[in-house]
Amino acid sequence: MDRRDFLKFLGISSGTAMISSCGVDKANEKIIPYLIPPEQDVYPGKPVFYNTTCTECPANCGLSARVNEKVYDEVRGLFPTKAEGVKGHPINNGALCPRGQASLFRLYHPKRIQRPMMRDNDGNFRVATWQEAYAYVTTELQAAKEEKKDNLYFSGRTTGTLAGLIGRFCEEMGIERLPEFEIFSHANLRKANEIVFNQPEVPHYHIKDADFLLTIGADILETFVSPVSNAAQYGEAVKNENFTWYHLEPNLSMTGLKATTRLAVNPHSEIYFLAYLLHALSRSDIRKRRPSWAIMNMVPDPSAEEVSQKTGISAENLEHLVSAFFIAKRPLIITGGVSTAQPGGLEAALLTALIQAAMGMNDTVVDFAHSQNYEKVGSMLDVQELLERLRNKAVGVIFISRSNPVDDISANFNFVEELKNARLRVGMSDFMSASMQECDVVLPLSHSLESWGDAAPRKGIRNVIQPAIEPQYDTRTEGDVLLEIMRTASGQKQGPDYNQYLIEQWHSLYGESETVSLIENGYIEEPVSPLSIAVDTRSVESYLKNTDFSREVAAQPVLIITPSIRTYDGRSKVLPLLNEIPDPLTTVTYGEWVSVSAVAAKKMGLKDRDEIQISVENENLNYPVKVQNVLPENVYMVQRGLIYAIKTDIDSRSGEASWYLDNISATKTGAVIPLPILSGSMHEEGRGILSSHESVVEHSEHYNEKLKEEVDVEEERIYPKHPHKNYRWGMTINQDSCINCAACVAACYVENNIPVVGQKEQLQGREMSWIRIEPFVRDDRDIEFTLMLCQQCDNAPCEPVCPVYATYHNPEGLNVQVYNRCVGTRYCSNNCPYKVRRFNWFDHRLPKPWDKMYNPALSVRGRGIMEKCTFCVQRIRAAEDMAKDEDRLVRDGEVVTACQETCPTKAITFGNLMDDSSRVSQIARSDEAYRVLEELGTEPAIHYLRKKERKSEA
Amino acid sequence: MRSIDYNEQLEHEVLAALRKPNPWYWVALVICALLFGMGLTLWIYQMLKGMGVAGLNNPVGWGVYITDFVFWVGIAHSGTLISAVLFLFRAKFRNAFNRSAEAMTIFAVMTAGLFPLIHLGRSWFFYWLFPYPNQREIWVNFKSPLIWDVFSLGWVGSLRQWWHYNRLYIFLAAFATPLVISVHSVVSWDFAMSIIPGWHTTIFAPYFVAGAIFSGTAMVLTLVIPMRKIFRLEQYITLNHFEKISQVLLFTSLIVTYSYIVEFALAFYGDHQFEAAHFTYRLLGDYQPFYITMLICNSLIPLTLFFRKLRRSIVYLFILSIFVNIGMWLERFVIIVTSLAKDFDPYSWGLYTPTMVEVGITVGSFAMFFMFFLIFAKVLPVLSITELKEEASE
Amino acid sequence: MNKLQLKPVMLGIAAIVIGAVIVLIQNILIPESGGTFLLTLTFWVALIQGAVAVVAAADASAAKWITPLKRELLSFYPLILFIAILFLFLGLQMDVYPWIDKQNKWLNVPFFLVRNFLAMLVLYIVAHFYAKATLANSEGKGRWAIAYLFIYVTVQSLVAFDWVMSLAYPWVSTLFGGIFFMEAFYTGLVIAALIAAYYLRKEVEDPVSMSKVLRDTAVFTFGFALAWAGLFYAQFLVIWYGNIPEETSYLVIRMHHSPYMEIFYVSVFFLFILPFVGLIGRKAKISPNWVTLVAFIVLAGIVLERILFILPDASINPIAAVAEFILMGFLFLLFFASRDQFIKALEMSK
Amino acid sequence: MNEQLLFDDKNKFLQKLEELVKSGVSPRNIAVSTPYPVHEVEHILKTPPSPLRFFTLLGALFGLLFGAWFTSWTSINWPLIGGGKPIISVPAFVIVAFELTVLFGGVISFLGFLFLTRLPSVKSIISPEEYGNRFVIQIHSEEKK
Repeated sequence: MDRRDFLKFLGISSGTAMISSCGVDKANEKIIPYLIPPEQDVYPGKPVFYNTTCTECPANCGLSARVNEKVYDEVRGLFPTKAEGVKGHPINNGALCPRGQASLFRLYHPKRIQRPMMRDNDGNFRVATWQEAYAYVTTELQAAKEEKKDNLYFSGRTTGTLAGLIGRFCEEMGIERLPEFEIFSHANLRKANEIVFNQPEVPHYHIKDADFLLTIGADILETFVSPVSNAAQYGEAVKNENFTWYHLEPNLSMTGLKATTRLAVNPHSEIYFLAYLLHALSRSDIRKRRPSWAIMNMVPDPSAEEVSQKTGISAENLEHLVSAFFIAKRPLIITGGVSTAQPGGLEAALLTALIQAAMGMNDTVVDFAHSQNYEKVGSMLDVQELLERLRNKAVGVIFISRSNPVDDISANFNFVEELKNARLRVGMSDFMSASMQECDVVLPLSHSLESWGDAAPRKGIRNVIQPAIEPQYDTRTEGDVLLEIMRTASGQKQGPDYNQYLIEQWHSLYGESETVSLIENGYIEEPVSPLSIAVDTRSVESYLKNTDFSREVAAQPVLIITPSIRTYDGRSKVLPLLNEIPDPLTTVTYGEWVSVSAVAAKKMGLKDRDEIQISVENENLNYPVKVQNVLPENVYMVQRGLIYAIKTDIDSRSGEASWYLDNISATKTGAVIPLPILSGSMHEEGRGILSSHESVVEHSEHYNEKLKEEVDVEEERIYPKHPHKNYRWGMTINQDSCINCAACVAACYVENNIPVVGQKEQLQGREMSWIRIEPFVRDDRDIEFTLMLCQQCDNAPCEPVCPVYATYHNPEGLNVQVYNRCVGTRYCSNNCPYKVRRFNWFDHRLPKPWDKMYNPALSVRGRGIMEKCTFCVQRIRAAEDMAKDEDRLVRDGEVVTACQETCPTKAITFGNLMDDSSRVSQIARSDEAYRVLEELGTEPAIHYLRKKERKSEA
Repeated sequence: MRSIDYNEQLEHEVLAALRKPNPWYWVALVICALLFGMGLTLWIYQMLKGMGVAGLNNPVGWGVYITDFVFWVGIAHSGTLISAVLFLFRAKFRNAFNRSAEAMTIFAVMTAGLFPLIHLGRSWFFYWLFPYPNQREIWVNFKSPLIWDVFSLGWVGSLRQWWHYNRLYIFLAAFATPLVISVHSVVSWDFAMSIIPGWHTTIFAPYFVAGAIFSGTAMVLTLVIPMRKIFRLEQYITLNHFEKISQVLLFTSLIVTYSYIVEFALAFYGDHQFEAAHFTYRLLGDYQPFYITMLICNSLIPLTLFFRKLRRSIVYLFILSIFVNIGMWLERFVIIVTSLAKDFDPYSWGLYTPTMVEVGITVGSFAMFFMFFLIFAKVLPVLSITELKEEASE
Repeated sequence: MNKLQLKPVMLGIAAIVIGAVIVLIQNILIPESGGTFLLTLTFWVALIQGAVAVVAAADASAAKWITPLKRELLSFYPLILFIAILFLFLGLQMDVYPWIDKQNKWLNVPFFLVRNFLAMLVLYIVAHFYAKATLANSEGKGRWAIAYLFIYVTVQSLVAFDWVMSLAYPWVSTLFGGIFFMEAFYTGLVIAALIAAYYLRKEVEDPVSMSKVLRDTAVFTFGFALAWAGLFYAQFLVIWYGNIPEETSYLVIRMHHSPYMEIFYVSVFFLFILPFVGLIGRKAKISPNWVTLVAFIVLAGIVLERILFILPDASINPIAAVAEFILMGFLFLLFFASRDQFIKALEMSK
Repeated sequence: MNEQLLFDDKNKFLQKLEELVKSGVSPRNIAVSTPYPVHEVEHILKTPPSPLRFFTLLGALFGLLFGAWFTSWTSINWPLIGGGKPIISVPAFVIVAFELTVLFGGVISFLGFLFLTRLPSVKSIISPEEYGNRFVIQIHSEEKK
């Protein structure tokens, strides 16, 4: 529809009318919801934002979708072109993780299921109509009942209204609702909390309030429960001068590398340390509430020597740690991830809970009142039970919704085979996942950006899910599907659709006005009743009675299947962007690999990309190697989601799936497998890039005094200094708070239409990222990261060499690239010491319909053109135009670059260096400030803040 | 009377070369033409697909194409020098090589001129490199070494055909000498103007000029020796001529070697970690074989020319000239690629391997060069008759 | 001038005396200003080695134009040894070098002195045999000429990189060596021109061939003025364009700050513009007086340039500098004047 | 009537030429044609230095000035900062100016040459053929006393 109609339509639109109209009702398919009267809001070409919820992982961050009006396929329409975090959202406060940034690639994914599918007589999928599907399913449900078989509802974690609806659905249809399935179910954690506090919950950790953080295995900055929230809080916490963070882990994680002190522990040995800590605690006088003697007596009391011998933590480090823990005012201890997903995981979690109780953390930093909504989530025990029932042919119709058990459940349970025993398998999903392949009826679900709904990630928070684009295919929301099936079953023609159902719910919960604000803000905070958390001594004792702590440390070497910041548990693997972006730690992009410690690699004579065979019992797995410094010698790492083929056990008590393969053997096969590893070298060789390097320190000091005492640069330099007009755009990157999560990288890709080139090109060394994370090994004990992007040099070596002025220094200090003028000599890139320029070796267009998400604010570069970061010049221009209209200069903080906007820890500051009062220029003047390769005299506009030196080394 | 006979005989024989048609000649010509065609096809393919069909990548933005460019420019200038410089120095042996050298120059310039276009990401906009008046008043960036190229290279070939007007010679020669030096200095500055270790060094200008004469002289030998045989010009292109030219070869080889030593040694002179790291890489790194070969071809083998015997052995000179051609091509390759492969930021290091497209286009360029030269050999007297008369009469 | 003729022995003694005086001045009167000594050394080392190099180059390229001046130019070759020995006394003033307190494998006092002294010693020996060969016009002169040029280039490069460039350690310019041996040759030519002009005015030798020589030397001087400009520019442009502070600092102080700035411009004027413009005309090249004038200006230019190289990094004592210059100049003339004496001796010696 | 002398040997030709000049025939009335340039002729006939040099000088100067002006003008015309270099970067422009100096120097001297020798003209092109490889002296007799 053309713009006039569009605006006319907006004129008559109003909140609730909108909502009802944006569902199945085909008449107003094109309707886009507005809540505020649109006339004031919508200007042609100016994007609008809808606050909704990110459904890429269970954390359910607030997601604000930027919708641009643009012409696609000769049709003017509104398309979500960028995902941002919802400002001030209690979980992610404006930030997103790389997965959230990439979620648009799911919305527009060409492989999405576009219409209902059913098996034909030969068992192949055929397109079906919804009515057909509904009728079939209802009859099958009926038939199954008659066969005395149980109909089951198996879904991923579900919260909010939908959870309720599913309940109602199951009741009415006589379906048994199974515990929800998440492979990262935190079963041990919840089990332990149940034993200790009668709270089978994943609590909410107030990291930002802690002055001492002790994390054991929990990769809080990557995937643990609610990573963005954790990261955001970490960003707050590090502002506190004496914030200390110890991280214990058997493997190597980016989280660990961010900790003040990272201590490697032998696999499965965490409990010794925790027991030691607990006793040390109860002996000392700082504890708030000592656990009962009975408990203390049942917990083994290892000596410091024993502990350091078992765990491999040196006695002195142990000493440091414990004393630091004790002097802390608000300590916080979190155990999770690799340390709970192991045979001794339950004990570890339990001891942790006891320590938390003893230190009185439950009143402050460990918050059960706002615990994450995991109560409906089951564990592998439930899966086992399900398998049992399938085996006994006791299952009729089984609904599999929003989950991919076939891939997630370790192969040794052969879920696939057992699933065949059900009478009918009804799948609900947006993708033809392995699980959907096993179903008879596949009902396509709308993406969360196409549908209405809500979510309650943790107690006290309700997120709205609202459409930013009308459904692109013949898909439904799960809510609508359930309602329809119920209606079909009950034979009634008309009934409320899910939207109306939602509104009723919301109205009954919050009332009219609150509902509107819920939709406007994207979330609402509900009051929660405070809980008094106390140790249930009896249950703890009864548990401890039949527990054997004398668990042996894992037989090494071990293989650890870690979650991945790029794919979570594997569900985001389908998003090409997340394959294109390197894994920050290894810089590997496409493909599967196993990380082998440098030491082991040396012994086996392994180089990157050499293939090794990992054998355990009679299982063999072959993968290319990525040599990983700092990783303990006998630990091998693979990432879940990249690799499914690994068979792991479960904890029979809690149902936690183990992440370990103990006692493996690794041998070099001699083959070499092409694996795109983007880092040319992990060793910085003191080149003045790492903040820890002396020359950097030196230079930064020189630079700072230059700034402070206004040393006359003319005296030193051969060129006269050139003037800037009003603005000298600059950036600071705080390496202390930067967690290298690569969210900025993903954001940059989406904002700037950066091509996704794929594996073949990357193997050639032709990645296109404008901003990248560079890991560098620092004296083999630590890995430091640097964020590298165009430094917008004042004396940029790339500029003068361009024969056609395609790149030059604009009056605002930007090193701009004129795409239309570029002839592609590539001299600029050759001459860039930071190598941040990217050349289009081919025409890289996103295949349809991915190209719907192109940002209309800037062009898509064709072949033979050099491109690069320009500090999101389109955003700068927008701000400047607005300022111009209001006849003023751009205010500090008015321009927000894509990388800055999405940064969970707010490590990036952007602004005008010419304005001394701006935050960026103040930070740039701080003593930590330094610039990369200062000695080249390129006068970069990006200032890095030196990482604070670590107090003690592991 | 002697002089008359000589002159007539001279004319007769030299011009005879123009008439004799020889089957092998045609075979050679056809092969060259075909290969040349292949090169063009590949170029078109590259334009349609994108630069990516070449092996270039992120750190290594320049490779074989620029190598070829510098190589051919080098050869072009030797021609100019042989006719101009030697004229200024009244070096009579020049005459024997003059025509071939001049022809070579024209063809080499034509070939060289193609590569800056071939290596452009958007060849079809090549004309943006020229400062033509346009209504948007966008001019070129005269600060860019690549533009200096345009200016210095644009017309080098054009003066040639005038040069047999002997009276003008002195003037043109007087211009040609600084011209050649300046042009090749400019080519060297395509690299030296950058700040990349291995490129950014002050000695580059004289170093490249010497290199140009070196490789060009070698190419002259490569061409003249067979030609002398085929057209039976032994009487006019004598061993003395060859001895002289091979002395030039030796001399320039020594200058080039001096530059190798200096640039390498000074990398370790101060505490310049980037320079030091780079030259260590050049010597021990991934491209070591090329570097070593280059040293052998350009520095070691030519030393044998200290022996008069070898200076006067046509066969030996021919083989040597081939080695030098290879060596000088490799020199440019090593300078360009190793410097880019590992520069300041270790994260962005990467290697470069040429693709068949690049190889094909390079072969095509050689084919083009030889094709034109073959045609020349049939169409024009290969020796400058007037000049030989002049020489003989003294 | 003929009164000055001395026997080789006397020459030797004169040399020793003068050398001793210079060393005394340096180490007793102005021990702190090593720059002065360095100035003297760097200037005369160019003059003397360059003069011989000109002849050698002509021989190596089988050119005949210089023949009439062979004896004259070769008469300075013993001074190569003199400079070599004099250089050893720089060892007493090594503190002019900034690297003195952080010496490395290449830059350390003993090696510094040894390698330079040895190089010059070898150069002297070769020069000796070359002089013999070429005066006797024997077969081997060409080979000796080439040998001389080889070592000459090495020595001048060392002068550039060791004596002068390391004053600004760790500043580095790979072209520095080239500039130096080119300038030395330039100086040699100018000397040749001076001598030719001198003869023409005195009408000693036959004027026809002399005027030819004068014209050729003038032409070459003209050419080298261009070459000098070229090399200077090649070095300047690269550093200016690269704009790496560590490199530019060297130029900035010499080109943007008084008094070096003035010295710089004057020396460019003396070494390039004046000889270029001055010798472009046909008549100019054959007028003895004019050529003499230009030649002296070029020499002055070289001196100024050496000062420019040294002064910002090491102090120069003007009085001492002048004194040393006069002494060396005198010695220089002595050798020139008494050339017949020891060239005869040379031809005797078997 | 024009007197015409043909020689096969260069030296004879030169001798005769010298005699003629000595005998007072003004060089203006003598025209020589040789199969290749004989530099001695210039000495004997005392031909003044060719005015070509002035063309060369002119061309060179023009090239220099044009180069300097053009580079500067285009840069000021749309001033763009590149790498912090001054808008008018003399060191960089010198190169272009130099190249243009050489270019115009060369071209103008060639044009000058054509102008002076009245080339290309049919006569001058065919004349060598008339005498083959012989040396020719022509004396315009009507000027002769």
